[in-house]
Amino acid sequence: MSSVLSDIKKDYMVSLLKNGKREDGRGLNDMRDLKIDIGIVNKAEGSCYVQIGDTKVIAGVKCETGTPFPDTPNQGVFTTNAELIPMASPDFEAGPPREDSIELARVVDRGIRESGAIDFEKLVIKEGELVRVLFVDIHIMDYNGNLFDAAGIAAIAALYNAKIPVLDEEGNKTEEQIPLPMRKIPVPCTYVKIADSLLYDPSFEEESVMDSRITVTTEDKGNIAAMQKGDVGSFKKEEILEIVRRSKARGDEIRSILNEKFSDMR
Amino acid sequence: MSSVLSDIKKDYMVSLLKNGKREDGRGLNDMRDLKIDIGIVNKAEGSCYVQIGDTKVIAGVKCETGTPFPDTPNQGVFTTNAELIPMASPDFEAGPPREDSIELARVVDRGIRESGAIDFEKLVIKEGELVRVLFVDIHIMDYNGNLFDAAGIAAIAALYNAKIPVLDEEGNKTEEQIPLPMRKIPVPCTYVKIADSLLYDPSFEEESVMDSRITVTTEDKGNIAAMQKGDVGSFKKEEILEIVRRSKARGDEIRSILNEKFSDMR
Amino acid sequence: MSSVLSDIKKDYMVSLLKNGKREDGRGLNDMRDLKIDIGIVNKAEGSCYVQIGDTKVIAGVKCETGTPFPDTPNQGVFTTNAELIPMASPDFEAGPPREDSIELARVVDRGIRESGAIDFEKLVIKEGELVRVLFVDIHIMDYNGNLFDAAGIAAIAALYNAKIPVLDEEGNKTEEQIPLPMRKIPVPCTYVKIADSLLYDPSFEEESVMDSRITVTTEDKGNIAAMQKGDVGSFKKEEILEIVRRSKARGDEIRSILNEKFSDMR
Amino acid sequence: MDKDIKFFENGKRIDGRDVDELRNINIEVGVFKRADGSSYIEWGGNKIYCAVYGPREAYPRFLQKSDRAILKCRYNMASFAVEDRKRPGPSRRGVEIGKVTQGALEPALLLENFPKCMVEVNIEVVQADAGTRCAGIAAASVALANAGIPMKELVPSCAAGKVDDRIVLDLSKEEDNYGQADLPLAFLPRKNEFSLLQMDGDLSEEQLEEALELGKKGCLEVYEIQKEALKKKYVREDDSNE
Amino acid sequence: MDKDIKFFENGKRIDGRDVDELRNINIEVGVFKRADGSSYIEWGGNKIYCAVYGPREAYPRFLQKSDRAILKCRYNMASFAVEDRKRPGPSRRGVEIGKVTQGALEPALLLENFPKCMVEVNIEVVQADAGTRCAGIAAASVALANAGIPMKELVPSCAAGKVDDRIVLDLSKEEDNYGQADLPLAFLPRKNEFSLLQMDGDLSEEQLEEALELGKKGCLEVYEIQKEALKKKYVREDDSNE
Amino acid sequence: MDKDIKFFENGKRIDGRDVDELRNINIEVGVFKRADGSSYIEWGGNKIYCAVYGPREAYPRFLQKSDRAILKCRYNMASFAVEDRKRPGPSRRGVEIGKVTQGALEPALLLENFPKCMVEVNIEVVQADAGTRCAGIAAASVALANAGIPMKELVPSCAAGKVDDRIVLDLSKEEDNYGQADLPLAFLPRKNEFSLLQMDGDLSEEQLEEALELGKKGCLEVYEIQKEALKKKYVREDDSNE
Repeated sequence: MSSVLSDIKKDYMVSLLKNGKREDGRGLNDMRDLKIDIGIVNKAEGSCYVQIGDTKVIAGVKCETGTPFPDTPNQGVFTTNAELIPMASPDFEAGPPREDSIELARVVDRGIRESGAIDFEKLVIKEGELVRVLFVDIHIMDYNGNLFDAAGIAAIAALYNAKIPVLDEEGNKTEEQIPLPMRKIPVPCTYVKIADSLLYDPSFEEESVMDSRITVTTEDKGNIAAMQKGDVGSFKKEEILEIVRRSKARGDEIRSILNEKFSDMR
Repeated sequence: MSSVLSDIKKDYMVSLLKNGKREDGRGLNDMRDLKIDIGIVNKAEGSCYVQIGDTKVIAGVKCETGTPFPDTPNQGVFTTNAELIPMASPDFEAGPPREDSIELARVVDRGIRESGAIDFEKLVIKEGELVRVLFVDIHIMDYNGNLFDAAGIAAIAALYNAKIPVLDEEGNKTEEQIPLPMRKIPVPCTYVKIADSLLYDPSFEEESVMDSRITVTTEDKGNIAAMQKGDVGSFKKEEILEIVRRSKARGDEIRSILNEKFSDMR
Repeated sequence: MSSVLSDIKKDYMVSLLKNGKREDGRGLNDMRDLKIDIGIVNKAEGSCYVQIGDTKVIAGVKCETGTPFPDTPNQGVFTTNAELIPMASPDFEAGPPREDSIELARVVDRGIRESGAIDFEKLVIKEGELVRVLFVDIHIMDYNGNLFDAAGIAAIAALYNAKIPVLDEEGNKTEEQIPLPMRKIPVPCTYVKIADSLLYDPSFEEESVMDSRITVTTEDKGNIAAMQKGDVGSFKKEEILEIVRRSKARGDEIRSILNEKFSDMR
Repeated sequence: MDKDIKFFENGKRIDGRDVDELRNINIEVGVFKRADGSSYIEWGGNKIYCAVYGPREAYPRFLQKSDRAILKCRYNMASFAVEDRKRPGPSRRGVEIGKVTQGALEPALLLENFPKCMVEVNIEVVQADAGTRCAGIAAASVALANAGIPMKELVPSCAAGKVDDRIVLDLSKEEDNYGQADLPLAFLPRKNEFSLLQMDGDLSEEQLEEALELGKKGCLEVYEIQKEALKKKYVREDDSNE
Repeated sequence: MDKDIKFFENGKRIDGRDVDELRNINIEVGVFKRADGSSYIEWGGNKIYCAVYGPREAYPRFLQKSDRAILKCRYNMASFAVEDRKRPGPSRRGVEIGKVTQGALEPALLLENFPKCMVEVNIEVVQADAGTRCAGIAAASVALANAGIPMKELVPSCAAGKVDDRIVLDLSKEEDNYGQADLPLAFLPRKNEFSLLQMDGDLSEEQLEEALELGKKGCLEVYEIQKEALKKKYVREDDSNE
Repeated sequence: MDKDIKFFENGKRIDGRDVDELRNINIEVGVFKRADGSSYIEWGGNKIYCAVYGPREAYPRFLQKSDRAILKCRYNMASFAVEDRKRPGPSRRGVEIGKVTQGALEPALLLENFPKCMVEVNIEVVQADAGTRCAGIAAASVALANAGIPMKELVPSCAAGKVDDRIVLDLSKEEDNYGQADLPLAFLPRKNEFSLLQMDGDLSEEQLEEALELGKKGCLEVYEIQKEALKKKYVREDDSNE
């Protein structure tokens, strides 16, 4: 966007924000409509479609077997990949992953990994030799802001959806299937700052004029499992703590939606 | 080429075609001079140089051993690769294979694979564990139209030329050599359409103004093993069937040339 | 540099050279200050920082185990890599190794390999199955001319500095460490020709106007282990032989500096 | 690659279809906000999204054509769309399908209206179940219409094939894997010509003729479904505008 | 990922530090000739070089911004900087660190002075020992000053963390590997805001507050070291100019 | 890397040659239609094609030089050119050979006649049998002449080497693999200077001098073969023009 247009748009948004309003009519701490469809891809071990407003993502889980990393012989392997495919935005190009998709994948990955959501020790088939290798692949289909939350929710739900084959003693697949050893539901909440206002669940328009962005991933007990200040800008300590408080509350709400869906699944 | 020049050239060609003539004096169903030199690279297991008019390609076969694909444990592995090297045209760039060379390799590959030309089961050394891995590499040396036919003929002739070492019981190479287990001679025939005329073996100039292109690969019994409509344009059903009929006749002619060369070889 | 400026600079240098002088006051056969710091990276098996004037490079050695190449089952594996990182010059770009860094790595590699500096047979753990795999990685930190000599000296010193773990019978690492089986100290000496003058240890400025460049690597007995004429230009036979003679003398001097440092190390 | 499979029982195919019967097809139009046009197709077990961007200035510039827009088609399969995980990123197969997809769609478009521009078609296979290229072309043509790209006609697409020596329409996964021939087609209904034609397997001339006829019939059915999907979209929009 | 490690003895950490104590830090300014600005930092066992180029015309051109310079940050780790050899070349981890480094430094720079230009920061980790991104940011800020890039203030950086349920400053390698949380921070002293904030592990809200406070204290100490390094450089230069 | 090989018998080498004898060399000129100049060389068991394009505008543009054309040399080996299949595509070895090939040819060319242009040399090794870089340079020089690139002189090239402590000309595959030194050379006959000089192995100063002399003699023989090939081409063309 040319900087002149961008300035005009920002001025407009700031004047709205002074009255506690957002362009699309939401309150500062409101989320757009959240839609979660679990299990939409039956070729995947687990899958989930998430829509936040007009942002649409799909996450799929595949499970293979392989060797563990030498420094963690008693843990399964977990890999998160995000594709900002050209479908989702006129600005995304095909080709090797760019820095944006790498950051997205790594932030989602850390939220799941650091919260202890997966019991990696239960993914070991033979210690030091053979473990389950989990892949979470996230496809961004329509990019209209707040990819971090959409991708993070889709990823954890796809993991909870996943069924993997029980292996016999030689490590061969049997017909029987079990869910993944999941323990927690980490939920990322993203806020942006525009002229001292903190906005939850930023739209594409809001992201294009934001001063700064932060994502806080909380887990079931309300503790923080991961944080990431993104892009430019900076935050006061008080702002960070305020965002953390809001993220805990918002995280709890989304967690109960997910929990309900997970129990429906069984 | 600028579109103005291209239009003028096309008009000229079309006016010739109305009288059943081509720029280089050939009839519509005529092939340029075909030259086939088998066994020109003695470091390769098999090789063939093919010249169609001024188009020149070389195909080489190498054979290694490796593991079969999990879903075809009782079949050898076969890979076709084509390099449109910068040598062949001022428009070819070095680097990763572009879409043109990928299409070329895949069309040649399908013609050979789908015709059953190779008895893949005879390439198994130990089922599910060790098989022969065949590589056909095609180098385009001078690009003057009709790569598909030149590459396809060179590839099948290089395979018939190939000698691979007999393996002993431990899978080690012995001095003895045997030919590959070849069963059929698929031959691709390429036609282009320019203003409702169907031209066999298009030259570079003809390809640059063509409306559409099609390659039909037939096998010894006259059945079709593979087809590919290339680039833009479209064909009527009747045109397709007419091209298939001509390709069968043309394919038989080239097959008998090849058969003669193959028997000379022995 | 624009060619006009380049011409003016070259004229100036040539006029200095007629009086046997160089821009920085050195004699034609003088080296800039040479600084060698061995063992600066304790995470590496061996390391060395080399400074020649303002040119600064760091070489590090890492050692793994792996399978030997099929054609040399009784030899360890040795790989040299050079990174002309963007840090070192405004003209170096990040990304895949460019031809300059490939040439640099290969010339350093050949000097070490061909001089017999390393007793590769002593790097075999189990013939044909398991050998030591040595990596020398060279980082160019500040590029001010004569990378070949700086990189070559850093690489050989890092190899002499390296300690690798003794392996037990199963091939597992023990606590005990031994130096690499080093036998010789190859030293590269680089000369450039500017208007018939031969200059040792070219500066960046001198390289930017040179007519031609040559690197001669000699070993302990004074024999030549590797040579490389670089970039454009050409040399008379007499010039080559003169450079070889000077390189032997210069190589001996640097070898004795290195030898002293190596004995300090023990 | 015949296996010991019984492809027909009481004249019906494994999944209960007649030889000339398509699988269930459903197309939604305008499913994305950012894209200029988009669609979603479910075709048997295939689930495929398509987004169209353009016409906009072609980039990089050396691709620009002075007399018309270029058409770029990208076909991508999600790593989780198939049984065995596919490595993310471009594959040789995907590159070729992108190329023939372009060849199938371009004859129906009026690209000469937009010199120096490009139109981009992105096809994303989220679940694959045989026939993804045909389903992708059918979806893409609808998405191009949704993007308002001027066109002579829609491009329906579907495959014919041969199993157990019989010509059938729209191969299922099992028929594709173990059958005798696959013939993916795209058809221009007004021009009465085929703009996609690939084939591998084993067909006699007569079988080819039969397969082309059957494929054409299938394409014409897909054509109705495409038109219906667009009608539903625009009628619904008209309704909501009232 | 707690191991059976005793992180504290007599109130001191494994390496003898207090909970609020930084490791030894030494910064040298102007260590390279070609670069427009440069620095070298030793921070505990970390050895990191930084070179800055610019402002110069941004390339490739489509990156240019009409109202300010762009900042490109490249973080690279030498293959021999760590125990197990790192494959040379860019890694996903390095790409992300480059990105957050840019986000940490940019708020302090007056990039609007140089439209269409770029400033490049190259961080090269020669030896790694926990906390390389913070050490790199601290060194880069000094190198930017050395290059004469106009700035509002220097950007100090350091990590806080949690081990054995206690909040500590500047994690060592062992504390990083086996501790409970890592919180790399960069702080803008005049603006009183954090420009780098990442975290992984497990922190309660109260622990976060404590860690932010402790991290801020650490950053302010690093800030003094940065200023001292620049002072030493320029005082020395002034001396030698007399 | 000496093996237990007998390199000489009755004063002759393994393949029957004298120490100062080249293998059979045959050069054909103008073998391709698309290229501006081309050649094919058989040298012992080597089979190498060369195509030259240019001068034409250098692309991408940042490569252009305002005072002369740039010379790009690409050396590629077919995957089937050697005993063990080579992976298709560029290799580190090929990149280096391309670079020294450029250095060997450029001194003989009048590139200053074509500012902002490029001349491209493509060398394709179809069968390799020791000495491919020298054979490639010799062929490329002839192809450059065939393309009408203005030049001061042709560039002949050949290797000297050391086996069994003796200096020999034009190493065979076996001599190259198990010999003591390899010295690929290119020589500018009029300027009397070497424009390619690489060496690896073990040579004393005296052996180097002997090898340079022998290599020069070999290059001068190659020079005659190059001139003969061009003469044959143009005389033949003149004949056919009558």
